[in-house]
Amino acid sequence: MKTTTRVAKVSAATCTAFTLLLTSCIYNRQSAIDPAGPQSGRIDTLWWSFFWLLGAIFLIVMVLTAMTLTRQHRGFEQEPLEALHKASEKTEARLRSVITGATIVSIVILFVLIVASTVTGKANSELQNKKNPLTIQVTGTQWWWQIEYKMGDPTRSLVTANEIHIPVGRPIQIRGASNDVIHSFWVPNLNGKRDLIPSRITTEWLEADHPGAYRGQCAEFCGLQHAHMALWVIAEPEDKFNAWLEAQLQPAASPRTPEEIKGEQVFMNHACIYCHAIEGTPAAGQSGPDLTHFGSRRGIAANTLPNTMGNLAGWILDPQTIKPGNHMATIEVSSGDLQPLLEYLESLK
Amino acid sequence: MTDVQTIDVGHLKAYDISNQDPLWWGQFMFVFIEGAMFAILIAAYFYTRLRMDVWPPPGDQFPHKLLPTLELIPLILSCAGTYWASEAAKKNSRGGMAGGLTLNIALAAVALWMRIVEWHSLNFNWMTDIQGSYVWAFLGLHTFDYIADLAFTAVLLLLVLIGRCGPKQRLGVHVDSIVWYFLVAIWIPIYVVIYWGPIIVETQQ
Amino acid sequence: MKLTTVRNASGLAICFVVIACQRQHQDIRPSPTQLAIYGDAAKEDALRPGGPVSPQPTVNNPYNASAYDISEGQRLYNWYNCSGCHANGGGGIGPPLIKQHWIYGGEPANIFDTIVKGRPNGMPAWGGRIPEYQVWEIVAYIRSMNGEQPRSATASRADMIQPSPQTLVNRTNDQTK
Amino acid sequence: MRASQDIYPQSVDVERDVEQLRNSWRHPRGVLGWLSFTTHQAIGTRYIVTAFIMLLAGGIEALMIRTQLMRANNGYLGPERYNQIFTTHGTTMMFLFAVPVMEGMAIYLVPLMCGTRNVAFPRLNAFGYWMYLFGVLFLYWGVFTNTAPDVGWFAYPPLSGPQYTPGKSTDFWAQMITFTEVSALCVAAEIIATISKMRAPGMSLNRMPLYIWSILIQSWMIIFAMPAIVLASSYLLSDRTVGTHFVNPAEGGDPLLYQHIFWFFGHPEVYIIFIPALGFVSAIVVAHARREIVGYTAMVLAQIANGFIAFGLWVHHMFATDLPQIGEAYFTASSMMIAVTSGVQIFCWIATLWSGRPRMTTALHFVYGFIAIFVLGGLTGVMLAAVPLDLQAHDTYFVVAHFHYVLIGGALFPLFGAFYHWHPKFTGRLMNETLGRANFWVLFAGFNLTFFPMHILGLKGMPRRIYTYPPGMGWDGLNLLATVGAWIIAAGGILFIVNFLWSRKNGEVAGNNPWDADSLEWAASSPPANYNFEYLPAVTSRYPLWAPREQRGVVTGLATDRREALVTTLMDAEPHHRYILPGSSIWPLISAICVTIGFAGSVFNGWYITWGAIISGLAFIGWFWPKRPLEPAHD
Repeated sequence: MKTTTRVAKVSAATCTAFTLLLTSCIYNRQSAIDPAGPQSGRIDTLWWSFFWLLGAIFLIVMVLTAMTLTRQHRGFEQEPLEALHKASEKTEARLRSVITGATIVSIVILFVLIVASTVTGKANSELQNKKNPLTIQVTGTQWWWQIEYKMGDPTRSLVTANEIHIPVGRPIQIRGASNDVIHSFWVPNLNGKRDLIPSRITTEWLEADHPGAYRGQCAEFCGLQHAHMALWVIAEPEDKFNAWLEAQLQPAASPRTPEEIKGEQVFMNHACIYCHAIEGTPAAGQSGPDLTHFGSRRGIAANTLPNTMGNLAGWILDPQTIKPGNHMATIEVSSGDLQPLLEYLESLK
Repeated sequence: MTDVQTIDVGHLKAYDISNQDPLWWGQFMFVFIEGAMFAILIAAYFYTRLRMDVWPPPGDQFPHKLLPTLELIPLILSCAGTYWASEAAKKNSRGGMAGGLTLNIALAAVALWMRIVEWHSLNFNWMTDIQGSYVWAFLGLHTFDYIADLAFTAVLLLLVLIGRCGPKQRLGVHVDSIVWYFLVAIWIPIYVVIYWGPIIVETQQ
Repeated sequence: MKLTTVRNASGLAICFVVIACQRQHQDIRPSPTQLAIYGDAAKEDALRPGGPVSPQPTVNNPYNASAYDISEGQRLYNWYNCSGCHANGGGGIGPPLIKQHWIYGGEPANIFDTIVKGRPNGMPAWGGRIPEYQVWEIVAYIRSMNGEQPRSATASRADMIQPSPQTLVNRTNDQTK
Repeated sequence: MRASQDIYPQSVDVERDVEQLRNSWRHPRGVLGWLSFTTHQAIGTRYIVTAFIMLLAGGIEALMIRTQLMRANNGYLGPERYNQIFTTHGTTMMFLFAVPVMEGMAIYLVPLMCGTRNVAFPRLNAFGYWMYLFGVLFLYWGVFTNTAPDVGWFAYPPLSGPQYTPGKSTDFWAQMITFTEVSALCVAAEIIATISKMRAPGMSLNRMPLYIWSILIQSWMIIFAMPAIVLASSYLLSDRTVGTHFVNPAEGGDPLLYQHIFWFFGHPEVYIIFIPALGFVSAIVVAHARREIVGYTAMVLAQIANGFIAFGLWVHHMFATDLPQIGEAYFTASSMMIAVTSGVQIFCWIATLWSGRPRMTTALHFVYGFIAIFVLGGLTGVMLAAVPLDLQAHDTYFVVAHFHYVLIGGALFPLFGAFYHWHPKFTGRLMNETLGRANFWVLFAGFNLTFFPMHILGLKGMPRRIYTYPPGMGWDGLNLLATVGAWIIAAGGILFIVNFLWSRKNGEVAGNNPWDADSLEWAASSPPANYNFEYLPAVTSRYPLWAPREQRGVVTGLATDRREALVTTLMDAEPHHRYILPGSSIWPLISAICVTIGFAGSVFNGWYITWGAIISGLAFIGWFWPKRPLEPAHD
């Protein structure tokens, strides 16, 4: 059995490395200056205006500072000792008026910047007045994201994890909550961050204006695995989103092959069920991510690894090496049980 | 010959029992520090209260108000003793200092005794709920300072009584008075917050 | 004199060092089969409800006095819904866990056995379902409810939505007074 | 240095007075004697040396962090160790290096620049140092026993609370704060008293050197900011040890309240660190540009305004917590306002350099480096004040870059400059200028190489405080660059140490005033005698050593057979009365040990507070117990 573990570990590690290499191209979309929505677009504009304006100020100050070096020894040497420490009244007065002028200019510039920033902030908050919003509750948990789609109809509410699908062009209200410590929801391509604070509900509005997959990551230090708490926001056209939603609202797919049937039994007979829920089966644990449509998700362990069977094997057998300190129990799965379990889980599309 | 100007200070006093002494400034800083701390704590109390729907939290009795109110009398009167002692310190009157300090300590001890008796009637402690935490933080911090200053005053009284009381000790009596005035003065808003606060800002479901 | 001071000081320092190490140790990568003792942890313990408990072969909880594991135990206690029957130690459907008299023994090995094998009248057997290291963590937490763990390793209170057992105890005492 | 009779009035017996001063200010001998020093030079030096050791420790931690982040999925430090290291790095740099080193410099320089013999409360000064030292030992005791704090240097609950961080590490952290705040408050109180009441006759407020102004403002800020951290750390500690609910959301406590209180301290803390550094810059600019400062009044007013505004912008650390918009607008405005008051000072320095005759010493190199780095850091600060930009940049490497630009550029560069500037005063020898310039350029290059890429990393979405990151995020190259830069900074640090050690033996011997500087400390010998001046100076202008000879003055008539100084009035510094300073004493150390027992013990058991208070009370009584014979009132 020990050998199995080792083999699984090695294969998992190899798989991980290889897949990470292959999928590295999809990781590029986590940038504050690559906007994919009106919110982040306005922030991006604001950023570049600040950048050019303040950059120019920086250059001017640097040039002036450098010029103080080249102005040395210009005729002062001949002046008597007392005069060395003091410029003439005229120079003094001229310098004072320059300082006053520079101060006034900087006040004006800062005033403009305050206005620009307030206007941007206001424009970004306008989204909440747009019609037909979709409300998604994001609950931060050490160290993964619980996602709940709050529909008007309670029977059509949906719980998933670490992956948000949104329709393009529709305003999304993110309701932020936390189960334990403070986390921060941040998908830079769509909008700035919002802390998820226990005992409070915080809100953020966002909208995607073209389809794509945008990566986000917890941005408030939340303990050991703060680094491995990522999520994907997948923006899709309305029809594609609706299809996804309908699929997700279904209970879990029943196992079909004998392997999958055995896998389901393995799942039900292990500690898995105390933490994970699979809709339509007795598994109803609430402390871990909902696995009803696990097979359809992009990543495992809050997107620490891409969702492949090899990665999943490594994760189940030894979660503490992949993500040290996380709350997934290290359980014993015998070599005969592992493959059916993997097949079952991956069949939950 | 020298062309340097000289300022001769030989004729000046070597001690000045007044607010010109650096030691007085040092004590004044202490008052600022403590004052700032209590101010922030009071602000935090009301911040917390504004977040709660029900105040005081369910299960907490309203604190009794009779004893704490009576406690104010010896407390405020004890300032008279402090004042007497600090004026006597300026005039170098040993009897005045002894009398003033004794009065101060006696009245302060009475007030302290009343306060400790009152504690036993509180039906919550710092672990009970958030109000308990705040009330006990106020009581704990203030009483700690109070006892510390009382002990310091007692030492000063001892020094006065055994006659080891030079100008430095008299200065001590004088600057000790500002701390005492401060401790009494800061107790009044704390008293209002912890004994009347739950009533003033009460909300019941 | 100086030497004594140095000796005392270093003794004290070592003492503190040891305390600090022990409390703080985090074993975040336990192996599932780290402890191959369950099954015979309390072999001689016949199921004798209410009966006298014979002295046990001492089986030390590996997570005794470890702050990290006690808090893990607290988390698991809720995750595995022990609180569903035992509440926060005060008892409900199941017997209370904060108490003097234990039906099946209050030593770590007894509690471990109770969790692993289950007991009549509703206590399910968790053996084979949850890993042993987690059972020991839960044992450590249950012991801490009874003040059987060093105070310095025990959380003063929980950050849970429910009030902590300590708070409950205080509240009850105050009200009876 | 022997006092020469001819510069003093003939009415005084210089030989006799100097002899008596030497006797009355002599340090006691032996180990016990060494532990009871109370002169400000000794205590200041201890502060500075301890703080530089802490800089070294914090620097090593920084290198470990950078080494871990060198490449994606690096396995050099695991998450537990990494979290401990970055927390210890932040805590060390903020609490155990930056504030204490500024205090140490102030303790050394303020009495000299004010023209007096010691700080107002020499024994309190020693007590403050011992508390600081025990705070250092306390935290590092934790670090070396695997009890290092691991919740970040601002320890937000509930993560730092009893449930999510079990064990003693956070208690160690919170109690270490208590040590340093006691120390900082002691220093602040005595510095304010010294500056307010013990300035040289004639040094009215409008003649105070700008460095003295900056330290005065900093000390007042400590007085008002530190009580907030007293509360914040007590909240955390009492929640963790005795079960209070201050930050427990389940019982009505509020984790955000902790953030408010922490940042009400934490933001001023940044200014507490860098306002004295601005004072260094002013002193260096005046001395090395050989020019009176342009816009003295504007500088003073700007610094005072800085001090006030610093208390009104703490919420810009909390923009992401979904606060009401109206508050956000206010905090944006006040955060940007501080750019104006800081800008005024930059303009004044540039104007002074412009119209002066800068002598390109190492100290001035560091000032130029400071201007370049600090202006950039200030401008990114303006960006962060804008709420929408902050929501993107908050808690990313952009912020890491920003505050290292402000703190290293704004405080560490001036500090190095100040060290090169005052080293001859401290030790009597100049530091090597060639090595100094190499030191500057290596540091400057390494600094920018390390921290400039972090701006880009932040914009590319790298959050701070992650112990690793996956490959392919586009972060790898920049992180490697930053790591290389960090090692270059380390090389710069080694150059500094080499220069310091080399100069101790081989540095050029400096006279009293090697830079021909303006302020009073340069009138004392190098290194200064324990009593600083044979006769306290009297001043008639803002730049006393540049004043014509006939305008200089000295104070006579102070007793020399005991430690005596002059108290002057607050505004105009008129002589008021003489003030007897206490001598050496072991009691500060004993008291500090007793207080430490109480503080350290209470982490494990609350009763230590009571026992610690009792033994500390006894120690304080011993401290204040009058010595025989009682000092006479008049003589």
